[in-house]
Amino acid sequence: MTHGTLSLLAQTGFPASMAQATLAHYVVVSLLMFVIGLIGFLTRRNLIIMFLCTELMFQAAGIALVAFGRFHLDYTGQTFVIFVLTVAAAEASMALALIVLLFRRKESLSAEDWQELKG
Amino acid sequence: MIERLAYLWPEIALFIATCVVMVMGLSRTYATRKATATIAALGTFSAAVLSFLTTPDGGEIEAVSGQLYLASMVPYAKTLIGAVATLLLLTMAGTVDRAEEADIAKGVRSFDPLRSNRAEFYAFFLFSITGLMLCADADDLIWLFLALELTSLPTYIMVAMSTARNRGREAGVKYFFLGAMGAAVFLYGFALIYGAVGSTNLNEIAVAFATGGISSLGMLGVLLSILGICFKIAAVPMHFYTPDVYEGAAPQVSGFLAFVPKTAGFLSILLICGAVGWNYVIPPDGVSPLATVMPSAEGTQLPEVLRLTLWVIAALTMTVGNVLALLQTSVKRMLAYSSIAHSGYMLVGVIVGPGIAADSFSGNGVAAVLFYLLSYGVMNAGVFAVLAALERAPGRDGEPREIETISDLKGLCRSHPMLGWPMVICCLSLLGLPPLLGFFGKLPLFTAAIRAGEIPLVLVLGVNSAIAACYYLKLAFAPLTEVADDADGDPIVAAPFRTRAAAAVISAACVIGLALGGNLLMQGARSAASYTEADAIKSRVPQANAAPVDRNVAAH
Amino acid sequence: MILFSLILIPLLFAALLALAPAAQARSLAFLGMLTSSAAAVLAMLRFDWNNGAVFANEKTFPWLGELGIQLSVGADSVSMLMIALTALLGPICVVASRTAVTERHRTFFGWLLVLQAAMYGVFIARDLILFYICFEFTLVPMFVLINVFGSTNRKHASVKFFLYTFTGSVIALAGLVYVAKFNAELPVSATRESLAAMMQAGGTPAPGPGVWTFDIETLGRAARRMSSTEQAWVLLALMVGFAVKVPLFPVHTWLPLAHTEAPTAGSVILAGVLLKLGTYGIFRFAIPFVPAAFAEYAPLIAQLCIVGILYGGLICWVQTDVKKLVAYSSVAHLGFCVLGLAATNATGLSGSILYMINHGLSTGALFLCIGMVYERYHTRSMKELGGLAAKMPVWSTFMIFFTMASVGLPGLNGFVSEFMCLLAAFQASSAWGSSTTMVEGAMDAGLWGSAGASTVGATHGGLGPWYAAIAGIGMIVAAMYLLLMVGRVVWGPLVEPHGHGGHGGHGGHGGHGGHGHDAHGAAAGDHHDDHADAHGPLPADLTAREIGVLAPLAILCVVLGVYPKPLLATLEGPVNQTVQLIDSARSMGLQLEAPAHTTSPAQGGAPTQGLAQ
Amino acid sequence: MHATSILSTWAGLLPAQHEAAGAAAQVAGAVDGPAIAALAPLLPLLSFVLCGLCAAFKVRSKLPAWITVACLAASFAAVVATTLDLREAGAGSVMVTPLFDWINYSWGTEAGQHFRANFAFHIDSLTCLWMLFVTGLATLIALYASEYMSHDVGMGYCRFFAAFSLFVFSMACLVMGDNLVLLYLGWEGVGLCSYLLIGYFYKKPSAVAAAKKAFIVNRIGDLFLALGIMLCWVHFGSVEYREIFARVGPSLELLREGKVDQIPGIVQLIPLLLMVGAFGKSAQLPLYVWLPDAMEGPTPVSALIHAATMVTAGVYLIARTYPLFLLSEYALPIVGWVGALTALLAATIGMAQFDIKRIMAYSTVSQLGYMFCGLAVLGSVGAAAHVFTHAFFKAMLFLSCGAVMHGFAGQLDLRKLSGVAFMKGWGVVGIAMFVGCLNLAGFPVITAGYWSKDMILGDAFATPGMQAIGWILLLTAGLTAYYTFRVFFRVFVGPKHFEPGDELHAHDDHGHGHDDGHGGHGHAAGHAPSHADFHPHAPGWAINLVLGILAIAAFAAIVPLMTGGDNGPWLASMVDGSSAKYLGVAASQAAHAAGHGDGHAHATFFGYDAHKAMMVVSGVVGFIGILIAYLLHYAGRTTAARSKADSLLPAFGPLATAAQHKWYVDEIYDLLIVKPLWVISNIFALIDKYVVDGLVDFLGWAPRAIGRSLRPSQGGELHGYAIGMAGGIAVLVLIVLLVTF
Repeated sequence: MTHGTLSLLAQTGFPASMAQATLAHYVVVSLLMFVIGLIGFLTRRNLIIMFLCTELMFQAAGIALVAFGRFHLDYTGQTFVIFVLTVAAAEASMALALIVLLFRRKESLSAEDWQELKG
Repeated sequence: MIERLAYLWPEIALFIATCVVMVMGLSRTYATRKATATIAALGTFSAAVLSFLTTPDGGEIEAVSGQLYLASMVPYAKTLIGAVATLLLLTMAGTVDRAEEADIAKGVRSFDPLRSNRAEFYAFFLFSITGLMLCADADDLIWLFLALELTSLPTYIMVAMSTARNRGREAGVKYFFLGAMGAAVFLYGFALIYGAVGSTNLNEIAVAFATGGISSLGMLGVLLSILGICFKIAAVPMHFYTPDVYEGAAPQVSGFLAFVPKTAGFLSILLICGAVGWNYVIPPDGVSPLATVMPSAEGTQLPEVLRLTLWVIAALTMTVGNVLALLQTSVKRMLAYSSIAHSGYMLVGVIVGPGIAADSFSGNGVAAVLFYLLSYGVMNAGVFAVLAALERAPGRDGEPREIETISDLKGLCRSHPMLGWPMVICCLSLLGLPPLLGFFGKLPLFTAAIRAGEIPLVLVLGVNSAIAACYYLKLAFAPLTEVADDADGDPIVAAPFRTRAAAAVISAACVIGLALGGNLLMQGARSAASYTEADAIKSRVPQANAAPVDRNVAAH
Repeated sequence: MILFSLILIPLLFAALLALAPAAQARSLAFLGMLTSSAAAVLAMLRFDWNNGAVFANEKTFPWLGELGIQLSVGADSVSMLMIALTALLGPICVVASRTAVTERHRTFFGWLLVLQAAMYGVFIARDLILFYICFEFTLVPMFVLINVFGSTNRKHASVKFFLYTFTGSVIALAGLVYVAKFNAELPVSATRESLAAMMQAGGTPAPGPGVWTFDIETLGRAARRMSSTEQAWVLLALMVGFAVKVPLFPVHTWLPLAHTEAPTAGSVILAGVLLKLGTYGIFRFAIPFVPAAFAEYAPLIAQLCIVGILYGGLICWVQTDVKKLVAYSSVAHLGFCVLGLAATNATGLSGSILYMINHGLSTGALFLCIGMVYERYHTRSMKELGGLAAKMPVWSTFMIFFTMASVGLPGLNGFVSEFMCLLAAFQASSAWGSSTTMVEGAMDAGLWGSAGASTVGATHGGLGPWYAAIAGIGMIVAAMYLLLMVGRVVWGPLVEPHGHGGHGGHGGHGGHGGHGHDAHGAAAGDHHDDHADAHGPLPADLTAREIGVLAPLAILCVVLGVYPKPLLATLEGPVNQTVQLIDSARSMGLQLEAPAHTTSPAQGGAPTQGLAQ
Repeated sequence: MHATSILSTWAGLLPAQHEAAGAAAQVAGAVDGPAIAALAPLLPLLSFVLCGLCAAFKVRSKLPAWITVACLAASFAAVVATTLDLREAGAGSVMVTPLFDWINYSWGTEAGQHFRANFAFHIDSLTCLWMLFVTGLATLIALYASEYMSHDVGMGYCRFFAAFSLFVFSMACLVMGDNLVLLYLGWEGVGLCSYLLIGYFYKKPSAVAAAKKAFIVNRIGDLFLALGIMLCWVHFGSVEYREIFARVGPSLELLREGKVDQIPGIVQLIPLLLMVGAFGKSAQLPLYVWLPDAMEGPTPVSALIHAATMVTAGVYLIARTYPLFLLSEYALPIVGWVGALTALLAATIGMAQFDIKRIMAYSTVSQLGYMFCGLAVLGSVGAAAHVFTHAFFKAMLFLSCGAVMHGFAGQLDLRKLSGVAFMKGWGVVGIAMFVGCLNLAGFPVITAGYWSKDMILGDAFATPGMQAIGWILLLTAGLTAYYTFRVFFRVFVGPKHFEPGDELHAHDDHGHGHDDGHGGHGHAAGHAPSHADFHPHAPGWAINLVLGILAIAAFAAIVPLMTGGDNGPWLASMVDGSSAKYLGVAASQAAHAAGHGDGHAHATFFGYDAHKAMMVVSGVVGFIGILIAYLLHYAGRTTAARSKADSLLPAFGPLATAAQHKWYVDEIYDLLIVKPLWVISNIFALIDKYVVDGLVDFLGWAPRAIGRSLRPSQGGELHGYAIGMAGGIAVLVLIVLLVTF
């Protein structure tokens, strides 16, 4: 890790000792979740799994929001999370509908089957 | 709060229309089902009128508006959204259920409410427009997030259902999944901004940035938000989906996509950049641009790191869009790439911001963006309306196909003058040829950027205009100078929807008319773009939480 | 209003023409051209030719005040002369296209009218954006004319023409906008303190320093206060745009292509007027806006001109396509024209403006002549055509006449301007005044006598005798290629393309005219079937209509060659004014180094008074 | 060094200061000339217009010829009237007849800020002298042409006379113009007419090529003339003669005081530039190559334009701007050497040619060289005299050749004609030819040509440093006599024989050029079978009349040369009364005086007075030339084709062949100038196509190439897009993080 990144973390309250779970821990977890979701999205070909990965990214943001809300002693973050969950649910319904539609056409859940449009 | 509600009348009107449309779509009577389009049009039109009528005067704006620094932008943006939406709606006629309705009319099959999509389609349209208007209204990151999602989610479905072919499905899936990823990115950015400031209220964020400076975390949040929203405006690096989606969707839906999410994206970017503020100076040598950036009274630009990022994005977006458009033979794909390029042009206005001459139209980048959104909406609607208004006569498979390549447009001015000429005019306007609207859209970007000293960017813009001329020229003159070669395929005929042609003609008329009499609109854009610096709104905003560094509080 | 009508009348007729039946297109177009030309004549009658520098018939309407754009027109004598040229060539092109255009009449004549309107617009605009609009909009009609009515390679040619010039002008626009920006940042002058009182009808402030405007007058004043670096950059931007249009070497390659492929009327307008938009732009903007920079970089521009003159000329020499030859000759000729401008003295500017007109007449007429042959033989190759004098004596007479005008034969129009441009380059050297070292390097200065020789005829400038001498070689080259063309096409044994042969020999005396019809009759079946019915076969030699097209140009060539005095007299005003701008800019080179806008109005005003006059 | 010495010598010859100043003042204070002077150029112009109308209305009679003859005669009358007016005004007076403003504009009120080159006519004695023989000869030759061109009535007849009239108009502008720009107008105008008339038989490729060559070569000279005019303007602030002469005073003063090196370099450069223009128009080295080819034109044209008038324009120019030439150290010596070398070179070529018209052409070049030498050796009177006499006898020679050509169907080869003078009806031609040859050869005492040539030779030997030129000229005089009489002895006397030329058929259709169907012409005496019906048609009354007049005039030219009023001989007084005077007078007077021992200023011919010596020497040289010609080409010649000279040819080896091929000058020019230029042009065309335009195409191609390279990124795969987006975000964020921290 570069010095720069460390100072960034220090700014966010990254502790000297790891004894307590500080804001930084939550943020790091959320970041990791986001990245895991992203990597999953990029590597998996199954449309349902890919969608779940995007949910993972959404929820990563949710964790960050809750953590920041707690940090700021403010409820806005948590409120935001409620809305994010709602939207995620709406998206999930749409995703499933879309996936069903696609499955009917090609009897496959692979994203690779859909690359007619290009150039 | 009740006066805020008054301010939301357009959205309310749209929402009512949506509900009515959804219900009427279930009617067994053909006439009632058919009326959904009219109701939808009434909805958008009345939204536009209401936006215009509810435009508050100077001081009143602050009373009713949520966010305070670009308060005047809201009514202008909503009016233009309503107007262009009405125009777009004209092109939507008959998009879905055409075959089914025909079958029902012939008595081949009976009406099945579970299978009918027509009303849903209009409803989604209206939802999306509602979301778009709400974007303009946003004064909170949560609101902004919800509005953006409300804008986008219906469009995913519209793309997928706009045609019955596999391409539409493919476009839908690409659009949806990549859109979800983009949404996750800007959502994470919002979270980081919240983390840095402790508030999701845009006003409070603006004040916090203005008083405490922008921390690295905040800057990262802003960057991620903007990058995520770049998906909506189809800017590099979030542009990849654009050509495929535009090509896969029906032309009228592509036209819709080129305006609605893009406008939502630009309004959001303007709001976020407005919160950051255009009052920073270039940091002196040796000082990291990302270290806590403080605004200053002399400052006239975005924080350097943000400016540079946007600069690069703008330049890349224009260039990538244009060079790829050069290679296309498919009209929609070409227009998709050109839509990318146009986003790049508009980003120039964002970079400039209100500029040093904020009170003049020629120097205000925000005003330029707002005016360009309007001009782009009109020209773009015209071009896609022409595409929507044409189809190949049903061939062996008995199904009309949409036209695809540029050569399908050859000789259009002779075969369908009412479609050919709008195509020519709108394309020349998109090219930026004076004295059409597109030129007067681009000129303020030019002048504002030059007044802000962004000369290199102007040169990039100029060179890109020239590159763009290459392919627009093909598109503009294929109908005019070429002769149709009837050799291949089924003949090209006008689609049986008068409103689509009407939309094309209206767009072309606007392209000329607004160029001749656009002064009022420019005036409107100028006053809409008046930017209040955060210092001035401080008194009206409860002090936001200070930077988190000061308060080393544990999460538990 | 009379000037506005110049734009409106052709547009109105174009609209009428779009609605009228195709059969009426030609006559409507002719009527439209005549009406607009009549309006131009009326404007000319109302113009005070004795005060050429005064912009007459000025009229301003508010337009896009938010962007500082007004509908503002006016014309000084330079503009009026260019308008006259346009008004002359417009109807001629319609008449000349009578038989050449066989289909899509409405497209052809409609766009021709639109083109006419745009060209008028360029010359009368007093607002930068109005100028730019018209400047750019000429591209569309010309594009259509080439693209639809051109010859085989027309698509490529038209696209190249459009993109090339469009790109150039976009960069020029950046330069012009920079000037507007500079003006807007100037302190509002004392007399304009009460801006509110100066509000115009449109609710925008009157043009002036500190106000965002595209008013040419205002911007010119402001631009001259820019620092020399700024001026240089603005000059570069403007020259990129205008040089492409002119076209100067090395940005000329669109021209031969466009000319070769364009229909006759297109070539005539292109050579006659459109190229002049570039030189007019230089005269109207590049010089008065940034005189100091122009004076500084004039040698460079002149060098490009000279390269163009020689290089273009020599390329002409090896062409086999007659039209391409004349097209390249335009590169060479316009090189002389810009050389005159680069001389930055009265002789040069007057000569250059005369050159614009003269080139329009003679080269336009040459294109007409070539078009007439093309209509008959459907080829322009010198390998397939020869000795047409035997068959087309009248045509040959005109051809030789216009060739001579183009060569610059004294007594015809080309000479006066060419001589003036060369003389201007010759005398425009600041070295004249100081010493006798006109042959610096070449010969020992001491050999040529003492210093302080009187050089009363010299002017300031960065060129000098070498420029004139080398450019003058272009006169020889011009004779080489134009006479080569005449020698092949007009003179020599009769050569006709396949399908026209068999009628080459005319026995007996005075049989020139007689056999033409037969020859044509044989050919009509092969080549003219598309329009033979509509117009009847063309006779071997020119018809009365064609003579009527060429005769006015020929007469003007003689008149302007013998009596250019009225033109020179009326040009004195604007030219001398421009020269004063350059000279005072030159003499104040040092003050210009300081950025003007950092000085207070009081300080800034004093040294720039002369510039801003 | 050598030139400087000459110049200082000249400085000593300068007239006294008051004289120079007085002359300048006199010139400056010009009076308004008579209006009738304007008729001299305008009448030919009228004739041009009328002939043009005749062409337009397809007149098929000799009307254009009569119009032309009438107008030119009237023009001649106008010139005579003007001359009389001038005479009344007194010797040395200058009159200006303004017509209208031409190039006239100003940009200030100071000197040199008003450019003025008007249509105004400068009338002094030099003008009148020139105009007299120009219009006079033109009238006569037009009369001649009316018959000569009768083949073409209804075809090119109008065209011919239109161009002919235009030529006279242009020549009048050249001679009478009151400024250098108007002179330039005439200068190029005569070039144009020359072009049109050389190319008169436009279906003959050789004629077209010759016309083009003439115009282009002349243009080279014209460029220098134009530059000279510009330099004149820059230095003097005027292009009008009287202004220039008024302002040349200070420099003349310097010259007179011997401060040669203080004369500004610019002034010295002016004549060098003007001179090249003169070389072009007067067919001097290195620009003489066009004149022999110009013989492709109809013979009257050759006579008028390419022998008598146009080609003397260079001499006129130098004479007109003589004061400027005097100021330059180098100008006159260069003129002299160029003239001398041209004279010699052309004479050597002329000796070896077989085409009689071409021989005359080279002789013209040679004689023009004489005239230039005359100017160079300060004998402007001599030069003018030679121009004057040469105009008559050379025109006559050409017309005689033309009559032969006309009568023998274009036959000009001296090997195919013999004894023409003794054929029926050819007497006048023979006599005219004889008179002309005598003049050209410089037959002593009785011929005008002898006297004028003698003046030049005398001046050459009398002028210090110029003896070498004198020797060359003397040699040339001998050669001239030889080749002149070579023509006479072969063609006009001796056994009668002829072979008609190929124009027998070509007359009717020039388009076919040479008619190959008839094969070669028979060699035996008599006629080839196909020509059995050919009878040479002897010249008619017009040709004979003109030749007769000219024959008389050629002798009569002695009169103005030798007699006159108080101011010396008439011709000398005409020259002296003009700008050609200043030093010319002084020099010739001084040269005459020099015989009495002023060794500083005057050279002598082996101790004898140069002029007197030359009378004898040149006469002897001329005799020798004629004698050799007699021996080689007449004595004992029995056939047309061969003479004794042919047997001598091998003795000269390659020299003879080289001379026959005109010393390969055309070929050398072609190789050194035309070919390389052609190659360069082709290279330029390629550069233009592939480099300049290629660069543009590259700029157009580059975006496409970038697009093509970016295209794989749009592969259509969802994951590809996702990676692109995520990667893009990651790269941007990482760059921001890493670079800026």
